[in-house]
Amino acid sequence: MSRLNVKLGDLSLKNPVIAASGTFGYGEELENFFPVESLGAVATKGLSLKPREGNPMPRIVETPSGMINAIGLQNVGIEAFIEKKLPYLESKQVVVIANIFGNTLEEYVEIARCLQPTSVPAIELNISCPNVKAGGMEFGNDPVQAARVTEAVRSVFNRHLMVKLSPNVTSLPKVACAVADAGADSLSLINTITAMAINTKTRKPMIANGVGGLSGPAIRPIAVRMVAEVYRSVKIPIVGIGGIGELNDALEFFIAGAQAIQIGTATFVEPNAAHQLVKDLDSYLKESGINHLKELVGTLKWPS
Amino acid sequence: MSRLNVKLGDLSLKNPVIAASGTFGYGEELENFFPVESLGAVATKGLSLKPREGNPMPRIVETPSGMINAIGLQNVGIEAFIEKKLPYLESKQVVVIANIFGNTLEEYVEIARCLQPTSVPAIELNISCPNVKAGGMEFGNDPVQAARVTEAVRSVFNRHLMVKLSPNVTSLPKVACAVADAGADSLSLINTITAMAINTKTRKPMIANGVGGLSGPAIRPIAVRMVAEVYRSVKIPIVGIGGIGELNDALEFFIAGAQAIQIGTATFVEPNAAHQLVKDLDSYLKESGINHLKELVGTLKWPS
Amino acid sequence: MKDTLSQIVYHRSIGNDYYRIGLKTGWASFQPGQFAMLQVPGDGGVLLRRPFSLARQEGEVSEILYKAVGRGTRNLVKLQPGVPLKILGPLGHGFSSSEVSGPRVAVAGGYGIAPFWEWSLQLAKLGHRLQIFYGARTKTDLLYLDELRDAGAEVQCSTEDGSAGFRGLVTDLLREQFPNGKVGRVYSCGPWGLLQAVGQWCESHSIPAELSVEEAMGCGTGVCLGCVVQNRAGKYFRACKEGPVFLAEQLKLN
Amino acid sequence: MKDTLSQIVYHRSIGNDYYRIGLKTGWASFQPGQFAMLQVPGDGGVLLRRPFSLARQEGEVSEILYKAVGRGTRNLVKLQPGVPLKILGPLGHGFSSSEVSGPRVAVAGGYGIAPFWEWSLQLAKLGHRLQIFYGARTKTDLLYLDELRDAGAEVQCSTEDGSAGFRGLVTDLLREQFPNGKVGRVYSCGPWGLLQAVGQWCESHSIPAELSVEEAMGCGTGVCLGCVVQNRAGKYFRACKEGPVFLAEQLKLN
Ligand SMILES: Cc1cc2nc3c(=O)[nH]c(=O)nc-3n(C[C@H](O)[C@H](O)[C@H](O)COP(=O)(O)OP(=O)(O)OC[C@H]3O[C@@H](n4cnc5c(N)ncnc54)[C@H](O)[C@@H]3O)c2cc1C
Ligand SMILES: Cc1cc2nc3c(=O)[nH]c(=O)nc-3n(C[C@H](O)[C@H](O)[C@H](O)COP(=O)(O)OP(=O)(O)OC[C@H]3O[C@@H](n4cnc5c(N)ncnc54)[C@H](O)[C@@H]3O)c2cc1C
Ligand SMILES: Cc1cc2nc3c(=O)[nH]c(=O)nc-3n(C[C@H](O)[C@H](O)[C@H](O)COP(=O)(O)O)c2cc1C
Ligand SMILES: Cc1cc2nc3c(=O)[nH]c(=O)nc-3n(C[C@H](O)[C@H](O)[C@H](O)COP(=O)(O)O)c2cc1C
Ligand code: FES
Ligand code: FES
Repeated sequence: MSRLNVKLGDLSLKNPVIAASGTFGYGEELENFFPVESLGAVATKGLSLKPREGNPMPRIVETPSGMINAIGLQNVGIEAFIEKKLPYLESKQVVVIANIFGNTLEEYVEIARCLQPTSVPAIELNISCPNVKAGGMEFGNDPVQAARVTEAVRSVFNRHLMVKLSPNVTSLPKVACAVADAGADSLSLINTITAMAINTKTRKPMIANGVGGLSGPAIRPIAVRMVAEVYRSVKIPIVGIGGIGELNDALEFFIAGAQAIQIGTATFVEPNAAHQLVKDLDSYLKESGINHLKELVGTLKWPS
Repeated sequence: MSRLNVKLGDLSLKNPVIAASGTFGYGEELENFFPVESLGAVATKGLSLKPREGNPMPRIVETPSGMINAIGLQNVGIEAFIEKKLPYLESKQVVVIANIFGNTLEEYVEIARCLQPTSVPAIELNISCPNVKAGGMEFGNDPVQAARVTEAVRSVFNRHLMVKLSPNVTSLPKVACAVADAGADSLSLINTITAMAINTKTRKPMIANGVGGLSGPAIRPIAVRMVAEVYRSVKIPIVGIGGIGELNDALEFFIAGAQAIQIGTATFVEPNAAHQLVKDLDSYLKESGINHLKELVGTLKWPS
Repeated sequence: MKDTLSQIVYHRSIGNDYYRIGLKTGWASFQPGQFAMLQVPGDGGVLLRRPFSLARQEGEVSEILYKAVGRGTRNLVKLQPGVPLKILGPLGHGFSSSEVSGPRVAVAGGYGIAPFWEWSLQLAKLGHRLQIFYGARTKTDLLYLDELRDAGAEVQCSTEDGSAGFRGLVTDLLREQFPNGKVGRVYSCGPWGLLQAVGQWCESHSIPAELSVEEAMGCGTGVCLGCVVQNRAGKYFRACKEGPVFLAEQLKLN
Repeated sequence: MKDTLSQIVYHRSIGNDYYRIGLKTGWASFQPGQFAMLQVPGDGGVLLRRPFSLARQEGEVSEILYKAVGRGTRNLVKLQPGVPLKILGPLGHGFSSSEVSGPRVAVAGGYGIAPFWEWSLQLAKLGHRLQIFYGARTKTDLLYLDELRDAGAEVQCSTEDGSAGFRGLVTDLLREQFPNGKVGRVYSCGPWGLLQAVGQWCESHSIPAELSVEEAMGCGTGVCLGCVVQNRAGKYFRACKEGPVFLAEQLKLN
């Protein structure tokens, strides 16, 4: 499957299919379905400095062709991750992308510092999670703040730095450029879109947190647009995310300019989705006589 | 059905159900299905100073639980509207909301000036259409610009001025406040979300224009969130729009803070949708022992 | 035009992904070339209805001939008789019933044959015989052959691979049959390439032609402006309202 | 745990919006209390699978007892035998097979009876008899009565309106029957209010209790963290993975 390998700057992936953060646990949960090392990489659940219990229930609700979640970044914390979760992933020799999240710039830096001495080849900087009160979102919504945190993490982590962008902004290209200039090696987009559903009987939000993040096929057209826009404005590699479930969805993102993609919500519906996509992509390229995936990337024909 | 009447500032509607701009023609097309005067109001297709032919085909494409359109504001122009289309609506005695759109601030003002001497009781200022190259979107994405155009139109049109907001912004409350301060009587939200779908065989966008606007149930959770947010930050009435098809959808918007709602894409699927909703709303209030719709508005219980 | 909660009366595969579906609409009749917006199952987030030509009205039952091509139609295939489905129609303008001097010729491609079943019957009732030129990729894509003959039409077929009838394009067959263009009126339904070729040939022989176009449709009722076609002056018309049948001279054919 | 493209073998209404559906999963067996994530039709943009307790395994066929309550289940009702459906399971942890001294008692509410059919059978094979206390709103909400008796269980019912059995809450019936709490172990499945009451009663009599909780589920496989329940220290556990059956002492019951 050499036609599928990808180089995101200095990060080599055997294929472009990555399990999205928060939708694949720490990589152990789905081992019954397929070998985790068949994926290009695994992005871990968002990791914070201290363990977090996350938000109260209910945390998820289905919406038309999508779902809203406000898990609130429940995670074991960076220390327990490195001690207890990382060894499994290391034993499988799969590329690990540590998705990290801080309440403050200092926390981001601290977590990155903890990761520097480990084997983890890449950090995905989550500056875009809408489900926590402090931090996160504010960084992602402002180019200046986004650049600041990127730069700070850059200075303490010397391997691949991927920055995950928030779609809840007027101009994603602006944030993308700022982050690229601040030293990001790649960009992943999009995170979930802030959304709300209301229980009309109780008049309460369907999610205890009030608002949450919309994911799934419903947001795909928005994500594809954003990837296409960002592709035109930055030079660093893009990882496309948002409602990808099957081959054709992924192809849209590659054509729009993504060099790799992440599978999130689809894994909930089809535990095998990411694995199946690797196989389908390979067959597609073969049958279409395309020598390498990169021939597809960014081939979108914009209207003149 | 007196439990359904609504006062948006000085604009009285017999019920809160409005046909959304661009999804109900000029009010004549669906007369086979129900009497147009059974609706609270009809928002016309976006009107420009000169007639516009709109964008080349294809103009629409279905996406999961939604659709993207880039009609490009094909319309007869303000003059022909007043001469040829308005008389029909006047004869039906339905409240007409003229949705207007300009390439420049001067054009907006000019159109509003044309409407001032007519019977049209309300303008809906479309500062949020993503489907034209100049104008539109830029106004909607910047609080300062949005306020400028609102103020300018305000000064030449002395009846109800509704401003329709673009969802493609980092902070809708900011734009909402600016527009309210500039003299808007009410706000309608949301317009479509900029989106793209790609034909993976031809590698061209599915829509000739490249990008278009996403509408339908897919965007409802985003629209509900935005209405709830804006409701907390402005005092003027809100008209909720986005993926409303049936009773429960509409209730979500009322609870989030909308005093009236608009039905768009749902009319494509069920020509009778808006009319049916009026009936269902009335039965709902009756059966729930709610004396008047306004008892519902803004009753959302935010988490503490 | 009305929206009817109909029931599937029959639903038959006729091979090669083609299906005949009968719906109890209770409609009295329709003008061939008119179409309907049919609800299809909502799997995968399918939202909009799908447009299909009306092929036949027999008593209370309307027939549609469709090909399973995408998400909506492929899920439609699974529905069995008895299932209720909403159908909005008859919509748009069909072929005209104007007086014609000379042979009435239909040119159809693929499932574009659908409207010509009812059209053959209606013309036969008025004492006219429709001469149908019917092109398809291969033999198994030729549909309704018995029905058309029973309806009194004269059918000549062509296939691209020569597996039935004339080998080649149906427009070549047409040219061969009417070298001098002595035709009263042409009705055509099929892919855009076919309509273009038919329109141009008719224009070169000054034959009045009516072309039924196929465009993506949001509403079918004229409110979305998603289905437009351009005339020669660059002005847009709605396929669902002013069409789907247009006079060839109204359309920009290139 | 695996994902199976099964087929509907039977699908029967048993009144009052309750249905029994049999799916050819080919699974060997399951532990009662375990569940499955079932694909339902996608109308209206339904995306996620739905969790249902497994009620019975007979040969290759797994049975689910469900109530049509929302978009997914109401569309599920329309599917007929032969239709393929994906089913992911058996998932989670069921009731434990630990040694018990004293009567084994099940307390079920509504469709929470489902796991106790298979549980009665499995216990009967081991020579144990399950004593089931079964509460529902009204007579027609009492399900599987014959099946449970045939499986060797002893069933006592209560209804809120007194239309069958004891009038009142099933926990009142339970209290009445075991005034001194002389019970070996309690297994319970039903609405949260029931589980709370059962858990508290058991605690007050020091009876070990296993409660099967019902939470909204995104994945069923432990990766989304959408289905958590809190223990007494405020720590969250996944209903789909560590549960859905938990020891009462592990759960925050108020
Ligand atoms: C006036 C008219 C008459 C038609 N008559 C027939 C007929 O008699 N028999 C038949 O088999 N087909 C007919 N078609 C084409 C039919 O509408 C499409 O094949 C069908 O919509 C495909 O739906 P899908 O969900 O399977 O495909 P998808 O590709 O999943 O559909 C996605 C979207 O694109 C639209 N779309 C896809 N293909 C077409 C197409 N060829 N034309 C218009 N819209 C399309 C769909 O309506 C839907 O909105 C007709 C189309 C029009 C406009
Ligand atoms: C472990 C477990 C076992 C269950 N066993 C059974 C059973 O044996 N028989 C039975 O009839 N029902 C059972 N349920 C409840 C069943 O999952 C819901 O009734 C069903 O998901 C409703 O789907 P819907 O599309 O009809 O409703 P909708 O309200 O349209 O569903 C919307 C979303 O909410 C979720 N949801 C809605 N109601 C519930 C609920 N009560 N519990 C969990 N999620 C819900 C759905 O899964 C879906 O994601 C069980 C639930 C769990 C968690
Ligand atoms: C339940 C859930 C939890 C998530 N947790 C995280 C997280 O911890 N960190 C993060 O960066 N993104 C998180 N995401 C966002 C996804 O990684 C992804 O960006 C988003 O869901 C869009 O992709 P999708 O439509 O394929 O799901 C989460 C998404 C879901 C649905
Ligand atoms: C085909 C189409 C055309 C539209 N044209 C206009 C327009 O001319 N002016 C405008 O303000 N909004 C226009 N809109 C936006 C709708 O009025 C509405 O804001 C949007 O579709 C969201 O609502 P919905 O999800 O109910 O469709 C259009 C929407 C569609 C689908
Ligand atoms: S399909 Fe909507 S105007 Fe023709
Ligand atoms: S349902 Fe996803 S973790 Fe339990």
